[in-house]
Amino acid sequence: MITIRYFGSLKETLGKSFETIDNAENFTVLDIWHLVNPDFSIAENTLTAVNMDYVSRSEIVKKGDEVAFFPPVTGG
Amino acid sequence: MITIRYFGSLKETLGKSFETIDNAENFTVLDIWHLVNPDFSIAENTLTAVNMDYVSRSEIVKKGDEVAFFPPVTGG
Amino acid sequence: MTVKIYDHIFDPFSEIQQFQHSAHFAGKFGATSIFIGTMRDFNEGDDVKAMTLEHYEGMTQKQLRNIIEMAKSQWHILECLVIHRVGAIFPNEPIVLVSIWSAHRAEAFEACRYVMEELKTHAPFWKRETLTTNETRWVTTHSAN
Amino acid sequence: MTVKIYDHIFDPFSEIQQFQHSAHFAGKFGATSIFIGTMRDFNEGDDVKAMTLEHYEGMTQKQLRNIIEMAKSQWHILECLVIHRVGAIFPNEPIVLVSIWSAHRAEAFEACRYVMEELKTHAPFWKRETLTTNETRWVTTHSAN
Repeated sequence: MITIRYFGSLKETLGKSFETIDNAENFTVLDIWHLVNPDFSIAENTLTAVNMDYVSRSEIVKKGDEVAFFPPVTGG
Repeated sequence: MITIRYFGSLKETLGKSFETIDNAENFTVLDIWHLVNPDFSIAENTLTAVNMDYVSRSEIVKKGDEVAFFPPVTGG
Repeated sequence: MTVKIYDHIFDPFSEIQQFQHSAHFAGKFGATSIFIGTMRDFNEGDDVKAMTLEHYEGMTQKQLRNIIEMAKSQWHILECLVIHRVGAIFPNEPIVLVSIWSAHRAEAFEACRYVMEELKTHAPFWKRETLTTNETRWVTTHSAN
Repeated sequence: MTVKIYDHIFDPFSEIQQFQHSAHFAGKFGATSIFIGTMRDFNEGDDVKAMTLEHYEGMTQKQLRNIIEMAKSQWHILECLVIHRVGAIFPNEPIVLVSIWSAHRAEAFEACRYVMEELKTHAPFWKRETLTTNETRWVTTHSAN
């Protein structure tokens, strides 16, 4: 199982904050986006993390990973 | 009258913190040093102020001025 | 080094005092550089009455600890305290505190600035502000405050 | 802007709080950059038990005000508080406090650092330290703390 999380305005745009998928062998972060969001192209400034570390969209996701998509951060 | 003040280690080296002189028409800061401290050459790093503003040693001192000589500052 | 995420208001000065009091570095630090980010009542030309700070629980702490480790690898830091608010925040309330203790001032200044800049660009927080008109909007531009 | 010279110990944090409380800029400042210089119990490889800070009364205040004016001409500063000790100081006691309030963080950071660097090189203070051996000596090298 792979966990997928969304934050900030992206969570509202997609209308979801959390989902899981089971069969995503050798998928990249970008492949997963296309699989679960077929109707939405990923915005250029969307950031991606796997297991709470920033990764590029070409990162391969493994079973048990937590993938996150979110807009540019605005803390501080 | 011109007031002359010394601070920090210079005050101890010279054994005085304060003195006044009366007749120093058109003297520079350096001239005044030589007048009142004939036995001491001025150290290269000695700083000079007139009326509480930093000045060069060639600054002309006027009647009523307060001249100060002191070593490099070490506050903060 | 200590990282705290608060969902309630905090007093940055009593936090620093408590931390400094409990830490075992009295006499060793010559320099403390502190930054406090505070909520303003205006942004992008509009009057703001409240803000909600969302974050990615877990990743926030991980990234903040990474940032501090990076700072420690570049400067000799004796101690570091980072506090960041989440949840509802109102004008004039502190949002973030970064405090760096070091023997010398250059290290403290540079490490404090580094941690703040990295936090701004890498810590997963998102601000949503409520204007005095009751309109709400996500803050999208990278804030300079 | 406020400049204070104290011949007694002070609490930098309650000073900042009082100043911030009395100032009329609540909601306007997004950034506070603070530097606190504290006396260490070591210097140049020796154990130090006390320090005496001499200054040039009057010139100190004049130079500190000049420095703040120079900072205000370079950055948009909302408020500035500078406090410096003179007289007898003991390890772990604060020597200097610089606090800058601004709308944005870059201004606060840069102005705070500028004021500290200028203070170090232009404010007429002289430190004399007493080692644990009871030997006293003037601090002559430009301190990095």
